[in-house]
Amino acid sequence: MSKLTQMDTAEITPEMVKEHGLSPEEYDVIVQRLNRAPNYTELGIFSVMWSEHCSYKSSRFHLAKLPTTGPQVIQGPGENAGIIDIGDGDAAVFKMESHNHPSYIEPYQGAATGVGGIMRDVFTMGARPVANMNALRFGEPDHPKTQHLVGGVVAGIGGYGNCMGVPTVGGETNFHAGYNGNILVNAMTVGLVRTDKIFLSAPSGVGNPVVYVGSKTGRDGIHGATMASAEFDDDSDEKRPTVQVGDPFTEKLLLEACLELMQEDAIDAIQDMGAAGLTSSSIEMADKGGLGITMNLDVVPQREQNMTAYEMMLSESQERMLMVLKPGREAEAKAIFDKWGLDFAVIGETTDTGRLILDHNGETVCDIPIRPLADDAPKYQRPWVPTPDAAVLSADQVPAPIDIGEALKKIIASPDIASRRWIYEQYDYTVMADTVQIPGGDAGVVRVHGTNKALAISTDVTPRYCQAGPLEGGRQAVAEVYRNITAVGAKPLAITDCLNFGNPERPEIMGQFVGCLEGIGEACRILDTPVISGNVSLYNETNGQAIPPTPAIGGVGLLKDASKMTTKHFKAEGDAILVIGGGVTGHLGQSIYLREMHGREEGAPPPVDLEMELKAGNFVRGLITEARVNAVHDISDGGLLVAVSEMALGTALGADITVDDANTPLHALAFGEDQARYVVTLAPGDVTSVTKAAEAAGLTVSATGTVCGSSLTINGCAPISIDELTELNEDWLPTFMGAE
Amino acid sequence: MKTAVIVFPGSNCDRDAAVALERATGKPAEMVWHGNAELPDADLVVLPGGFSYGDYLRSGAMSARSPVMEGVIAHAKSGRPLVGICNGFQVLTEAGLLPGVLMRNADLHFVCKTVGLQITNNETIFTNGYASGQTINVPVAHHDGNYFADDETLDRLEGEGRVAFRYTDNPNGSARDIAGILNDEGNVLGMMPHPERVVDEALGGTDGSALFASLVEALQ
Amino acid sequence: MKARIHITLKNGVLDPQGKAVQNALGSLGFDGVGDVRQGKYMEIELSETDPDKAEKTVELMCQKLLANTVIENYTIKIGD
Amino acid sequence: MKARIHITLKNGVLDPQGKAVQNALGSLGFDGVGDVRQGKYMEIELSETDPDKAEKTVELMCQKLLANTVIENYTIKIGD
Ligand SMILES: Nc1ncnc2c1ncn2[C@@H]1O[C@H](COP(=O)(O)OP(=O)(O)O)[C@@H](O)[C@H]1O
Ligand SMILES: [Mg+2]
Repeated sequence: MSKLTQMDTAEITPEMVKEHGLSPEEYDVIVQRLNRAPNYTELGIFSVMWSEHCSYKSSRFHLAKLPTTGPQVIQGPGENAGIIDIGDGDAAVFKMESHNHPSYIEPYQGAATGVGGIMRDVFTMGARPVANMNALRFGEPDHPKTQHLVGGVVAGIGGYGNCMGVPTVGGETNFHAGYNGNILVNAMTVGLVRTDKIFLSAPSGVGNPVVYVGSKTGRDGIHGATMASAEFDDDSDEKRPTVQVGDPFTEKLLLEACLELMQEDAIDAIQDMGAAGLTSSSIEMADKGGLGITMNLDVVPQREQNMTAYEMMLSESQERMLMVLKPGREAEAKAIFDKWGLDFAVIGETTDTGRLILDHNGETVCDIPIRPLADDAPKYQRPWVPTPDAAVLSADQVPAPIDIGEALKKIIASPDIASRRWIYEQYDYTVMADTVQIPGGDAGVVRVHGTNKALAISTDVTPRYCQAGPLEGGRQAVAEVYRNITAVGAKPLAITDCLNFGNPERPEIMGQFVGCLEGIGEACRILDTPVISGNVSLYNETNGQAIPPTPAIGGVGLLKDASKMTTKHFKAEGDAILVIGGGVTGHLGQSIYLREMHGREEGAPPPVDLEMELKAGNFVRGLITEARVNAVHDISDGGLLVAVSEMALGTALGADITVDDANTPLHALAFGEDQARYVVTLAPGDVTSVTKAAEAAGLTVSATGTVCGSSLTINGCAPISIDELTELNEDWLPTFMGAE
Repeated sequence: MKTAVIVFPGSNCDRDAAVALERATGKPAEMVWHGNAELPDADLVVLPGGFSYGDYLRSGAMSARSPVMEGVIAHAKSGRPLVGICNGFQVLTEAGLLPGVLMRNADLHFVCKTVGLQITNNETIFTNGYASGQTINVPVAHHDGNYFADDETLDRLEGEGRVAFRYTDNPNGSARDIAGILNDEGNVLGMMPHPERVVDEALGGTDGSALFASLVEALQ
Repeated sequence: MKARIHITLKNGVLDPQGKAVQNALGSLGFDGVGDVRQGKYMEIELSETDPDKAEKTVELMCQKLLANTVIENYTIKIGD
Repeated sequence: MKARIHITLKNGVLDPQGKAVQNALGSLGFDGVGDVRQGKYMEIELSETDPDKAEKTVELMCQKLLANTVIENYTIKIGD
């Protein structure tokens, strides 16, 4: 008998409790609820269920304040993914999730399994995944690990998503020293389902078979901390926890098999095995149904020999699902999984005991009530201090460049602004033959198969804003998603979030969390984009150095008529240019200009006027719907001049623009990051009427111009060659990755 | 005109191919499971793109040995048209229906983008809807698209007019810019680019339509 | 009984992975790196206990599936 | 001088390729096929003539580039 098995009966020591990440107080609660000491397997089960990841113990209190409802919401937070109504009996299912730590340890597999995990969350609900997105944060380019991590993460995301045949249609990528020791890999999946074919995770019947399908269970990713400090015996190498390796081929089979079975009326409840695999899937299902569950671990499909109950329950092997079938449907279900070459095993049944009972090798190795594991998990209202307000930086505190063209060239080739082509060309973005807007635009757009409507998807957050002012930063993240979806002509419907922060036990980090969440909630309320799913990733720190607060927002919008969709590129010589939206102050605090030109990260972030965002968005979307504009792009990182450049890049067209504002220095007008603005192009004959309508709607037209020539001119400054800007913008990333 | 699309475990462009075929023929394509020992009667068979068997071992290797391939080979030997797109092309080379192999892309990265394709030979049942020398724009999306064969084979392919398409800007290191080839009878085509993804203006082009139209024409 | 199989590219067959590794080693500062060839190595557990029979079976496996004999060579070792 | 390198997955690490090959061998009618593990095999030509030095260099190559030491083991043979 190996030592680990012996540990099953060994007495629980304070060290074991600590190694499992439980506080002595939490352990006392366990003993109280059980009326006895747990055994080792039970301790493991409590520890994963009560981990931050599964229990949201630090965040739950604050998450409860987010708006999660609306007429468009079919399913809010609490299921594997959220669901919104997109009309005609169709629904969109989506969620975003982090895989930060695994991706830092092993970038390819970490990112790949992150993508695999989020896709499972979506197809568990009966939806076919139709689009993937990814939000990535890496350390500074010069950091010795960055290049390797970028290469591995991108290859891993592509490796998994491409094999699954789901197009990756967009994302975001930042580089900052704040992520040197802790990169962020957030993956989002959007799926489509008919509203009458949605599957949930709450079983309804007692005595129904509990079925395990998918890959076999191995010793993958078992609670690193625990295993590392367990004593190892002679076959210790075999028992060491291992990095989870993704098998997208098996997941593709699992997807098809599940969707095939879902055509029948055989499934009572279904739940994917994500973090804490068999433990959390079985407990969450039982808890949601108010039931109990018994399982015989002897029949769990196993990849390795002599696995203990502890190991099976805590394994994070990928590509597995747990289902509760309706009684008597086993043979039918098995036939489908056999056809797809996947393991299928009836491993237990639902009960009315309210307990999780596990048998292994003829013994009961776990017998605990489910309530305390799930619902009664500890909740903390961690102390927090608000982030001190940063002083607003005025334009005259930021030196002007010697030459505006040279400044633009430097910014357009800077790591955060440079083209992401090198990344997205490693992702299959055209598979499924419904991608109507490929990566590189404001939002990825995929058609609802067989219809003329489409979903627009964007992920955004500006961590430097969140760092300087969490409240504004939270608002801005939602506002930018809203703008990006609007810019392609779609109506934003709902969002998912992936809240990446440092250690919540530090009051200043908790303050960032609370501030960002307040901003997000407020923005979602005003912009009518409820939060329907999400994920919290805390403890993103290395050596006490926390990442910048990074609440990534993923939004989905509906384009009722895909043929009306707009893109950001200039279309025709002679088109007029208007900048429409909120007023302009030339806000340079926390701007890309300030950072790239002066190496300064200072000041307050630009204020976000959510009512203005709403007005501007509705107005611009109206113009698109009425087909009155030819190109649309929102203004974000880098300000007006970067936005106009991006509309010209890769086209043979330039622009001549004028900003009529004598009180603000030109570099602040060119590079200021004032919010709520869009650049549109339109027929010259429409300028007067659109300007009037904009003003009547309470909006400002802050700049005008013409699409012309092959260079860019602002307020009569020296023309800047578009070809040169394109080359600079395209070259940075391939050159950086070149020596990979 | 009856068409069939073979579905291997891990195929993921099977639906895309079926949609394009239905658009061209007006009739739904029959989806055929790889485990079927027999092929239904079809005028045209398509091996779709994807990652059959995860591209494990060698892309296309395991699919080339599946039960349905006997029927596919018989179909080809009978002189009826057979098209392998992307992973389907890899299966055709692994099955010995087309010469050469598709190696890992020269820069080792997966590549997804729209590339220029020159119609090298428009006197085939697959390409006669195009003009000779015409350049069309078609997306590629693959990891193993780097066509390799020995010089003798390449000379023969070129000499016999069996290079159907060439890249105008080689994305993967393929020998002599080869993007698609024919067997010696001219009824089997393998190509890495995805014509089925460009049969709809909303998706940025219809340059793939003429390929399907050519086949409909030839089979009429 | 365990079979160990080496599958290597035939001479003259392009090896993009080997080439890329060679270049990457160069840019990492390793000098004097010549040709790099990348192949596959497989270990297969067999229930067969007769080494000769095992070898014959594995030979067949190589021909039927494991190697693409147009471009690859293989060698088989049987043992434990 | 030639270096021969075997790179294999560590024990317990999932090997999707090996698993797929194992299944495929089964469907091709080969009986008694147990675990299949797939690894890499590389041959590198080195201008170095001192075997000890060569070994040290290749060791470094494995750590820096050739193997993913989080999930892979490697062995090196130097010779001709
Ligand atoms: N990791 C990524 N994967 C796929 N596409 C990406 C990724 N990062 C950025 N992109 C794409 O590059 C373009 C520019 O990104 P970004 O500057 O974040 O856009 P925006 O300012 O409109 O939010 C977008 O089309 C985006 O989808
Ligand atoms: Mg945008």
